[in-house]
Amino acid sequence: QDGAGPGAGNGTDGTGGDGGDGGGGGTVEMAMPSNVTDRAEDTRQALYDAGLSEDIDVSFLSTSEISGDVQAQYRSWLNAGRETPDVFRMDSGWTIPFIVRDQLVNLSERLSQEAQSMLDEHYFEAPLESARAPAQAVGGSGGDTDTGTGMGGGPRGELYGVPWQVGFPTIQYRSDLVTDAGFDPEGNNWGTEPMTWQRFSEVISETHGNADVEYGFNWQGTDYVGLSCCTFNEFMSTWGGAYFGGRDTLFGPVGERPVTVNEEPVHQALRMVRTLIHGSDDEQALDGYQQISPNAVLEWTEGPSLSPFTNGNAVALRYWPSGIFEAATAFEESDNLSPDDLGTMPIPYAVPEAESEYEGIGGTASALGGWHLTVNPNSQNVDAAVQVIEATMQQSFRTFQFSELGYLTGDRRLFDPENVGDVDPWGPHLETLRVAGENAIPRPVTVVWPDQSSQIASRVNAVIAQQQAPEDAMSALAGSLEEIEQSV
Amino acid sequence: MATSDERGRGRLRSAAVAPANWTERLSEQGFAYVLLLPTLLLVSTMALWPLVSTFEMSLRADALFSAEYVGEFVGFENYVELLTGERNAILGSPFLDFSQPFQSALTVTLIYVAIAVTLETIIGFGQALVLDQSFRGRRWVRVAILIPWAVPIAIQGLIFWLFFQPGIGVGTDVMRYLGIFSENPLINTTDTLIIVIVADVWKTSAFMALLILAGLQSVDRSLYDVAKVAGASKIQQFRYITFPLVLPALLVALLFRTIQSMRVYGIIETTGGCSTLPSLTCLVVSTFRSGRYATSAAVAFITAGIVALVAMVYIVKFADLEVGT
Amino acid sequence: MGEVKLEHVTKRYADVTAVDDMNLDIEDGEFVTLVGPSGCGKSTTLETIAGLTIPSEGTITIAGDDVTTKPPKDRDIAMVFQNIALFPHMDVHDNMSFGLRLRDFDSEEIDRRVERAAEILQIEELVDRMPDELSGGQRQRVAIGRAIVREPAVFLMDEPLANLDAKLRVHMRTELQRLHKELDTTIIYVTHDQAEAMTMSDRIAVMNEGHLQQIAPPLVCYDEPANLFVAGFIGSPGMNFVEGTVEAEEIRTEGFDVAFDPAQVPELVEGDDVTIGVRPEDVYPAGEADELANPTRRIRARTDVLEPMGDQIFVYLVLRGEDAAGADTGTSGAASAQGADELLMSVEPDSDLTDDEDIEVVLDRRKIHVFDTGTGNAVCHDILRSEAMGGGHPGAREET
Amino acid sequence: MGEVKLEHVTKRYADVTAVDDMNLDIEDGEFVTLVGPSGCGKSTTLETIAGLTIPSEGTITIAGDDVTTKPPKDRDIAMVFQNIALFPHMDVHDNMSFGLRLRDFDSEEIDRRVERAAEILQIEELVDRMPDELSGGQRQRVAIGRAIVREPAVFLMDEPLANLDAKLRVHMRTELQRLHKELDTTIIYVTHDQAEAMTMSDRIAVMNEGHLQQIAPPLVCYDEPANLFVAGFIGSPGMNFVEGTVEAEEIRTEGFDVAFDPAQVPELVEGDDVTIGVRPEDVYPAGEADELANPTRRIRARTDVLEPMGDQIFVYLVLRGEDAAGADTGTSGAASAQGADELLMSVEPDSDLTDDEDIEVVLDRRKIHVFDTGTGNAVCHDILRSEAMGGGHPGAREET
Amino acid sequence: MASQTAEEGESDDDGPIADRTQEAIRNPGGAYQFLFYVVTAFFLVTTLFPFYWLLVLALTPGDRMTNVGLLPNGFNPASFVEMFQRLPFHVYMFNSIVIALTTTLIVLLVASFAGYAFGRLQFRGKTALLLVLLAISYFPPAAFIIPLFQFFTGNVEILTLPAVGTISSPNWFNTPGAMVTPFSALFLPLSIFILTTFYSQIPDGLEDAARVEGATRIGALFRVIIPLSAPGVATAGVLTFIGVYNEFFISFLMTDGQAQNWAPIVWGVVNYQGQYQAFYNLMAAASIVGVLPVVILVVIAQERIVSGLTAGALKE
Ligand SMILES: Nc1ncnc2c1ncn2[C@@H]1O[C@H](COP(=O)(O)OP(=O)(O)OP(=O)(O)O)[C@@H](O)[C@H]1O
Ligand SMILES: Nc1ncnc2c1ncn2[C@@H]1O[C@H](COP(=O)(O)OP(=O)(O)OP(=O)(O)O)[C@@H](O)[C@H]1O
Ligand SMILES: [Mg+2]
Ligand SMILES: [Mg+2]
Repeated sequence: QDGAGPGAGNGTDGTGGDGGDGGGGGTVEMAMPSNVTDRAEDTRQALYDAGLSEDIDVSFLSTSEISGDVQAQYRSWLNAGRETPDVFRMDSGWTIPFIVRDQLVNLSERLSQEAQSMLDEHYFEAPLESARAPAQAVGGSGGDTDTGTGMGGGPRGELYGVPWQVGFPTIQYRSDLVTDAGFDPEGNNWGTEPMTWQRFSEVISETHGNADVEYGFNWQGTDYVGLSCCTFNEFMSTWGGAYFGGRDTLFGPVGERPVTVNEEPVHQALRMVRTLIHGSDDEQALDGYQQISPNAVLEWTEGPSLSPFTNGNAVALRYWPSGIFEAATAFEESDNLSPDDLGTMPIPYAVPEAESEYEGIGGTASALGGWHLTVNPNSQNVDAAVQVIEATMQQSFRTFQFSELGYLTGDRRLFDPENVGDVDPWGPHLETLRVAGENAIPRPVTVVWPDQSSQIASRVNAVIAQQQAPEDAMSALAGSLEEIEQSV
Repeated sequence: MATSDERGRGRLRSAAVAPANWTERLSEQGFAYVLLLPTLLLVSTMALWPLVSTFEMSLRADALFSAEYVGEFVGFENYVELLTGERNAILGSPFLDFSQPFQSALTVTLIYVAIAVTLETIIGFGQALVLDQSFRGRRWVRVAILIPWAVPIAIQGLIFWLFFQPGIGVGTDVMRYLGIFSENPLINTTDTLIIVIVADVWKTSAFMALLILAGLQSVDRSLYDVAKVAGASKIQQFRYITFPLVLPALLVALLFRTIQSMRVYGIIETTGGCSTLPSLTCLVVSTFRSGRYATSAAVAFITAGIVALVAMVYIVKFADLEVGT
Repeated sequence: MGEVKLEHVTKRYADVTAVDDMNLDIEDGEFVTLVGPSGCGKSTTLETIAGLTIPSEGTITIAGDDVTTKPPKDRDIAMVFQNIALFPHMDVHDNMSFGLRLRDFDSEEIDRRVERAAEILQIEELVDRMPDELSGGQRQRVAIGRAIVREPAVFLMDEPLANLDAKLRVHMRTELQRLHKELDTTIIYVTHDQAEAMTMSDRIAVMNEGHLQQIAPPLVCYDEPANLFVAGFIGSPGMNFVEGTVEAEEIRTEGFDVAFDPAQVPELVEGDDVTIGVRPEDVYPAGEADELANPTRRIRARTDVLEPMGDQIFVYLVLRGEDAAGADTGTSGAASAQGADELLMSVEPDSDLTDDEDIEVVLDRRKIHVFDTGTGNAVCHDILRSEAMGGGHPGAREET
Repeated sequence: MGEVKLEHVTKRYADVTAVDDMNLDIEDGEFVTLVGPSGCGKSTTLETIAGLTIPSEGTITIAGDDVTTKPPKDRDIAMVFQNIALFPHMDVHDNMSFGLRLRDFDSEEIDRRVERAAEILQIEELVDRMPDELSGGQRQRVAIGRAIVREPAVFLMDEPLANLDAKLRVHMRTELQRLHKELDTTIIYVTHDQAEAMTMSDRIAVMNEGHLQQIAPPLVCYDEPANLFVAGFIGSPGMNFVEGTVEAEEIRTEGFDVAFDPAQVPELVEGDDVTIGVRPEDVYPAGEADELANPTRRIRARTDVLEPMGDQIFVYLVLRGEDAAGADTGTSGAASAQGADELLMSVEPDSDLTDDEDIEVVLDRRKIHVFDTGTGNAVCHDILRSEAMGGGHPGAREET
Repeated sequence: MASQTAEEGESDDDGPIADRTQEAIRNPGGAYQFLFYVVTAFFLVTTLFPFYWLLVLALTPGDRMTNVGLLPNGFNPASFVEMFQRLPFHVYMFNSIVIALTTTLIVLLVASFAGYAFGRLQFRGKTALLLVLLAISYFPPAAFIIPLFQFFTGNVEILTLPAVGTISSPNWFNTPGAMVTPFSALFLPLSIFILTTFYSQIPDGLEDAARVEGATRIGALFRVIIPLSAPGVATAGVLTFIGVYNEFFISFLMTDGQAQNWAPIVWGVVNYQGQYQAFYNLMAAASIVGVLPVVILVVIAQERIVSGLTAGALKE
């Protein structure tokens, strides 16, 4: 109810950053997954190296690896008004509801000027967007009367989280097989210039036919959150379609934005996906697209889709950056493959941005994944917490994250090989990842997204499993989504 | 003996004179209430109070935009809207929709319960009868048959999910070869139903077996002697002695198994997922997960109501038994 | 300390009254035996005394305390159950020492007492066995052991020797009597064994259908039964009953007459319907009548069945009054009040009687009992010299 | 159809041999009673016949079939269990009709038989009760009913009347005998009641510690016991035993001598240690000696305790041989082989003996049994005229 | 033949009852016995196969998780070591065991009292109370967790005293109390029903005997009724233990998932799930290890479950 967080008691001037005075000391507990907590000592040291005051004691709380579980925990902790942990690591996929519910500290008011401008200048836009308060969470009359529950603290643009880690899916493929099949990835700039889905299907199909591997193109198509947030979001976006009409309305206002799933781009995307899986026999098949994906994608989540690829049993894989790491490591260890055999390219597209009806949609698109750091408003140490977050934004700490902890951060500069050097195994793929990052598409996170997400996933899965026709399914989906939009 | 008498007597006397255990003086009724006190205390604070407070939540609006769990008081609106199907979009799957029985939670749950509990009872009874025999190595057979019950649902789900996950396990291939499963069992409602039932039967037959075994073990063995001499064959002994005497234990097992499976969730979530096979509890959890606590509370109460209706069947049977003896 | 008093105790179950207005007054140290037909309420009476059943009505007093609603443990009683009720999960030693352990006796004392009891009961080698490894009689002995180690103020024993063989019974009988004397406890004992009841008890309480019929010393019950029921019940085989009517100077029955002196026996009123009772051992072949001071006239009879028992022979006689009845109603052993034409006689084992022989018998007139056929109450027990006796239930009256 | 044959049947438990090399040959339609002290293996023997226990060794044949390992249901037997074991979940009617329902009898026939049995057992009004609403004796009767409705080839009855009162027992005895005759079934019966054993059985099998001691008709067991054990066991109270040695023309004991004619009784070898056995009813006060054809010399004794039983009085005598033993070992009832200085006598109830009276008694020489003290085997049963008898176990031999 | 049978019967470690049953098994001869072994084998195969497959998964190296059939793809017992390196799995196990044991003891005690009351005493409101208890099990755990979480994070005001101020519920987050207490209540109904059933079947005669010997009603409960209901008590205990040992809904809420904060075993297993990739082999290995305590428990408890002590108790 009281806006920017009840933790305000201890010092309003905490933005200074070099905490000599009272506000700076104390312990900051950070909720982190095991890959950080396993290296707690190193991480702490890296924070101090990045200029964090040694007065601030950093401790880590180990959280689950499962995003949904973490969300549920935070939800109950924050609802119960717990004071710890001070810093949350929040999935970009569900940070906004916490912002909307006034359960996070407004960092725009806390971060130093320096830090703010660093974010503006050097960070990918999509992740930042998913950490900002939406202009209007909910549309209609309810919105403006409802000061207590309605919209989050402050106007659009107020920042509540700082990106900690980002993930942009790319296509990872076996460059050796592709080359054997007579293609020239290097020459055609596959790494940075997205190709069309049609071409992609031909390439994979041909390569698959030419190679002795079980699978062609692996991705994740089972009925789960990943389908709606990411995999299908990409298919749809690259066809110029959107759930709620373009980027502007991704985060609301709920109930006032259009539901645009029952439109041609989405139907086309679905048809294409069916073709990729079932081939031209499918009654909805699009001409010119090849059958390249196994039936199994209909049941695959990340894990099952990844292992055939790392085992050298698939031509291509749509996967998060960690897949690059996994595949490179696996290829390294295998007898007949080397990390050089791993190629990456941005997600292919079908409709260029210019031709899309919606702004910012079309062309290549990578679903945004990743995590933010946010601050617990009940924390007794908001200032110190903010200082810790600022320390993480330092170049040295980002480098530590990238090279030591092994994941990408929202700072664009780290996608430049010149800045980071040839870090194995990322080096050859950074350019591709940067392109993906620049074309990242967040999921439409609102308070009703969980409901919508499951509806989307099951409808989409039903269509691509040939159980429903695209038009029927999408019109039904549109109905449900609209109903959910109106339910708040 | 006489010498020690005095000593014994003395003690005995003091034991008798010592302040008698106050519970002994209570009437049967009073004593019963005293014995039930801990239960009532525990249950009312840890179960009844939460239920009351959850019920209170169910009478309020969802509050998606506030740090509060629930919003303003709306009476039975949640219930009405849920039962009339107005909330189906939010639920993920409808409660009851006769046009698509495999997509509506109530029918799915009932089908699942009917099949799973029947199979578990038969298999559990069979296992209990085997375990009731004596043979070399019985101890280990008993452990082997009982440990599936010890497997956490997460792992139970993992086993079956992995087994049927294309690319990882070979289960789908085998089943397809046998012509039982479709290509993608984990997104196919009937296949998933079969998987879930098999997984559930695998795990919870042990529950039935354990309880029935305990029942079997409590039967006075001399009754079998009588029956044998009276000319009862194995089957007749079972029918006239074993079965009626384990019936109370069996009913408890059945009752709780039915209730538990009416609430099935974990094994679904960890295999095919709630959207492939929506159960009643799926609806509770999914609304809960999406922060619609009021709706979730209402769904929970509706679910409980349905469970109560089903459990009624057993309760009536119980009453018969009590009257009978 | 061990007086037990039952006042108007009644116990009703759904469709039966197991005990009906029972009044008993048992003195400290007394040995009282409850006898009566199966289902007459003996066990129920014990259960009310033990506190296992709360009577529907009435009060129970032990050692002056009203214990009607007190729990068993506060009554200082030990009980041997008719159904034995050993704890199946404890071995013999633990079964026997259960009560002592509850009372925190030290283990030496426990062992001593258990050992002693096991010795008395001849089950020393069985103390480590489980109940299901014992024979029926062994189980029963353990049950007795469990009670006697306790040395309480009141013992309740419900057919404690039912499963023991004759030898052991005699032994246990003596041991129980010794124990009774030694501990000076009150013992309330249920048995269906006449010998036990006769030899052990200070008094016998005869019950029927929940009602107390007579409570009196054993020989009084035997010699002066208060009514037809007691007369028929006490003594095995039972008393012979013959119905008749009182005439001026004799009681006339179908098969024979018994003369009496109305001056001596004023209770016999002419014209009354009475039942004559005579025990088998008071029936003699006419040949041995010279032994008797007061035989009746000779009665013509035919031997029907002979039942040799080793130490005696039971002879079933059919009276040949005016016209002898056929022989085929013969072997029905329970001769009680079966009408006039049957009589059971017991003779020495060296008797040379045979089946189907016509003989003459006499009754010992001193041992003839007369009951009022209508009420069943005793009228007199000695047809020669009437003793002073009250009306209906001489035994029971005496006590209440 | 109902011959039962046990050959070398042995049943061992962990630490006991319950039945040891048992041989029994029971004819069709015979009524054999097993008797023996508690724990001697009677129930175990029945269980092996029923098929509830597989003997460790030996074979069991019923009606010519080797059934040793056959299940009970294929043996056409019915059994009354010592522990009763009613089905707790069935009412009396269902308990009794259980075996019939198993055999798909039509319900009319079932009802008819149950009704008939209930009538015999006098439990007509109880047929709708549950077992836990019955008294001990009522339960036992239901258990009997459950067996008799079956009408099988062989009845096994393990102390079926133990909880019944004397009247009912006599009634049941007759009923069982009638049933036996009517159905012509073989009955193997266990009882500890001497009267039952004596009156009902065609033969009695006496067991001790798992061994068969003697199997013979009741009076043979009584009058010509095969050994000391049988002699002491059969008859209640038991036979008096006095140890002595054989001299030229008499057997000399501490308290008295018994003369015999060596020509007539060649089995008595001078110098042998023997035990003289005489039953209480064969001991007479010297005053009644004129009744006897062959009394012994007078024996001086002192009465110790008198136990009036109604129809007789047991008199415990202490012999006053050279020097009479003190009186304090007195009341031990089990006089069996307790040495020379005690004797139990039974006298008529009208006897005027009193406690602590010096009297003289005589024994009936015809009824004196002589046993070899070492082996316990009978030497002769009639000291006047020796009958032809084999060696050790005359009864048992006769059968095997 | 006969003697052999008997001797084998004797040598069986399960005593005379087993002896009887054994005879029964042997008697009808080969066919029955064969059928028995076929059925037993069937049950064994079906129950053990998933475990076998779990073992196959555990032994398959994490990067070779494809098309795992009846044999592991490779042989990597190291996952049994790695599972401990990656997470302090033993601590999770310890937590679960402590929580489950404590809960089981509380439940058995409380349910014994209640079971005695329901099974052996007559009182008014008995049926109604039983139905209320049963009704608790009708609700999915989700129906309890918000109030319970509020309660155990100290957010519920229990009562307000004028002088003292407000007394709040305890803050037991991350302590075993926050799990043991609600588990005790939620697992209570099952145990009460089981114990009620078993206690009510103990013949009155035995309780009578104990009471005449001087036991109070409670004493008779502990010394006679509970031991004689051993199969039922052990079963209730095993079911409760396993239920709590594997419970996730509430323990997920009441701890933050860290081993040192009393997080139970399921937390441990689930924590092997990474963001995008799960360590299936470790989860499998952990599941096998995690089941061991229960195996031990079942081995111990089964001696009680199979007691068959009721023979020879009463003559009736
Ligand atoms: N399961 C068993 N384990 C060990 N010993 C046993 C077992 N069953 C019986 N026995 C022993 O075997 C012997 C014979 O027992 P059985 O029941 O046949 O005796 P019984 O003659 O029927 O005695 P009773 O007259 O007391 O009933 C006894 O000593 C008994 O203790
Ligand atoms: N729980 C009960 N419900 C109904 N009737 C009962 C119950 N218990 C006993 N009775 C009846 O009460 C009467 C007295 O029973 P009790 O056990 O006292 O008889 P008893 O004299 O001990 O007989 P027995 O010599 O056969 O043991 C019997 O008719 C019996 O059927
Ligand atoms: Mg009785
Ligand atoms: Mg026996």
